[in-house]
Amino acid sequence: MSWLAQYNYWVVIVLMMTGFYIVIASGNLVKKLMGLTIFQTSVFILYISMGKVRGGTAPILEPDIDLYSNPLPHVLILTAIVVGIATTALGLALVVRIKESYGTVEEAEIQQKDNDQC
Amino acid sequence: MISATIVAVLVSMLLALVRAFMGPSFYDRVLAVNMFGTKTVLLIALLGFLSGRPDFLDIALIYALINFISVIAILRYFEYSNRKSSIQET
Amino acid sequence: MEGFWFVLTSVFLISGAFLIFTGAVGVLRFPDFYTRMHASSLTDTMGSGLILTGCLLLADHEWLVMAKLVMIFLFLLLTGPTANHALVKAALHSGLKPKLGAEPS
Amino acid sequence: MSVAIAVARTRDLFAATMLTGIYSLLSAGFFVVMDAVDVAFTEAAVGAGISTLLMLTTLKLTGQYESSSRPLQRIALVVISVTAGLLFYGFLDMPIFGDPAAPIHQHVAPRYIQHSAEEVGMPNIVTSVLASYRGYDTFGETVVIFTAGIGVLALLSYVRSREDVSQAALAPMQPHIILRIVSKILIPPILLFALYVQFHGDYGPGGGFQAGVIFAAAIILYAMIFGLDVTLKVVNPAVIQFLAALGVLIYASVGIVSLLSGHAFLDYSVLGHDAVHGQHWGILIVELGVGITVASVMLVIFFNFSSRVDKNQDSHS
Repeated sequence: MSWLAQYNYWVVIVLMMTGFYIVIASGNLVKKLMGLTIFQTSVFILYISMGKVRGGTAPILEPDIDLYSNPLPHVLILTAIVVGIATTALGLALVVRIKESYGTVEEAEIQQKDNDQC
Repeated sequence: MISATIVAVLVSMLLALVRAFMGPSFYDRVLAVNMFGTKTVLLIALLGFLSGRPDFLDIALIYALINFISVIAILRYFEYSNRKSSIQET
Repeated sequence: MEGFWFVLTSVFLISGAFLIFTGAVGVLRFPDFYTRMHASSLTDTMGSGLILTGCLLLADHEWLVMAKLVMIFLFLLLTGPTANHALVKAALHSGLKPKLGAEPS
Repeated sequence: MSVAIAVARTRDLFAATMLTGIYSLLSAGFFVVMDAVDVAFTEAAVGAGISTLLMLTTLKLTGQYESSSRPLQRIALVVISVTAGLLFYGFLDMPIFGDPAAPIHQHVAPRYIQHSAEEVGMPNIVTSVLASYRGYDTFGETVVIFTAGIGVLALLSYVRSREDVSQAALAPMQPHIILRIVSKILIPPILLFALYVQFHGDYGPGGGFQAGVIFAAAIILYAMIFGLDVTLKVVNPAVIQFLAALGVLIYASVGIVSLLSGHAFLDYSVLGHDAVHGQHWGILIVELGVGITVASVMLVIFFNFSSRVDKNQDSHS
C-alpha cells in the first residue's frame, strides 16, 4: 500500500483544501486572508515534509552525524514565511482601507455598493 | 521516560485544544491558548532531548516569548474595546 | 550514582507530566472560568518547572544547554503567572462573575 | 488539521484568530519533528506572533463577526472536491515519505551537505545556503519585504486631518502594574536574545530573518504596555523607515563590492584574505542587512496598523 506511506501529502491536501474553501466560501475579507494563510502553511508543510529523510537530523553539521535532512526546502520556506507575513500585512492594510471607504468588509455588500454607484 | 512525558504533554495539549474549541467565553479560549503555548515549549524541549540534539532550545525560548506577547496582545485589544468608554467618561 | 540520577530524573519528569496532565483535565472539567484558571496556572508553572529540571539533569554538563534551560525556566516563571494575572484581571473587569454553574456569557 | 477545519467553521473572527495562532504553533512543532529547526524558529516568531497580532489589529478595525451568508458554499465544495481529486491523483506518483532516494535529494542538496563545510565553513547548512549559495534569492526576498513595508506605509500612513493624530494613541496600560514591571524586566533580555540569534545563526538555528522578528516583537511588547506615544518617542519612525532602506542597501553594497573587485555579484570570497574567511564576513554583513530590514519593516507595519486603530476609535467615540 504505497499510498498509505504518503500520508504527509494527504494531510497537505486536506489543509490546502480547507484554506481554499475558506477563500472561496467566506465573504469576509479578513476571513479570506486567514484562509490564504492556512493555504500558505499547507504549502510550507508540503515542502518541509518532502525534505525530510528517514533517520536524518537537522542540517547543522556535527562531526559524528552523517545523515541530514535536505536543507534546500528549509531555505526556501524560511524566506517564504517572512515574505508571506509581509504580503499578508499588505493585504490586511488593503482591507483596512476598504473598510474605511466602504464601511464594510463583506464582499457582497461591497459589490452592492459598487453597483449602486454605477 | 522522556517519551512517557511527551505523551502526557501531548494529551494535555489535546485537552487544552478541546477547551479552546468549546469556549464558552472569550477568556476561556485565551486561557486555553496560553496553556497550549506553555505545553508547546515543554514539548519542544523534550523533543530536543529525545532526538539527542538538545541544541535547539532557542526555539522553545522563542515560543515562551511569543506566547506571552500574543496573550498580552489579545488582552490589550480585547479589553480596551470594552473599557475604553469607561475610561473616557471618568 | 548512575542509577540514582536516572531515578531522580524520572521522578522529576513523571511528576511534572502528572501535574501537567491533571491541570489539563481540570481545565477541561471545571465548571467556570476562574476555577479553570486556578487549575491551569498552578499546574503549568509547577509542572513545567519540574519537567525542565528533569531536562536539566538530562543535559549532562553541556553548559550552553543548561543555561538555555534555566533561561526558559525563568522566562516561564515570570511570564506564566503574569499572563494569567492579566487574564483574570481583564475577565473580572469585563464583568465575568465567578459563579458556579453559571450560564456562559 | 482539525484546527483548520474549526477555523473554517467559526463565525466569530476573534476565536478564529486565536485558532490560527494555535494552528501556527502546531505547524511549527511539526517543523521541529521534520528537522527543519530554522523554519520552526521563523514560523513560531512570525506565524504565531506577528501574524496573530496583525489579524487582531485588523479585526479591531473591521469588526468581530462575519455575516452568516455564504452564497458560494455549494460551488466552493464542488471546486475543492475536484481540486482535491486532481491533487490526490497527482500526488500518487510522488515518492513515499522520508525516502532518501527521492528525486529532491539527488541534485544540489548532497553538494550543499558535503561541501558547504569547506566552501563556506559554517556548521549551519541552512544559513550557508540562504546567505551564500542562494544569496541572490535572499536579496530578492529582502527587497520584497521592503516593498511590502512601503506598500503598508503608502496605504495606511495617509492621514485625513492633522489634528486627530497622536491624541490618544494606544493609551498605556496604566492599571497593570505587574505587567509593566515584568515587561521592564523582560525586554532587555529579549533584545539581547535577538542579537544572540542574529550572530549565532552560523552555528545554530537563527539568522537575520528570525532575529529581526524577535527584535521587532520586543519593541511591540513595549508599545503595547507603555503606549504607542512613548514608543514613538523612543523609536523614531523616520529612523525606522531609514533603517529599512539601509538594510537593503547594506545587502546590495556587499554585492557591488564583490562586483567591483572583479567577481560575480554577491561572491563573498573577495571580502577576506582567503575565500572561506570572505564567506564568513559576507554572510555576517548580509544577515545583518536582512535583520535590520526585517525588524524595521515589521515595526513600520505594526506602528501604522496600531495608529490606525486609535484614529478610528477617536472618530467613532
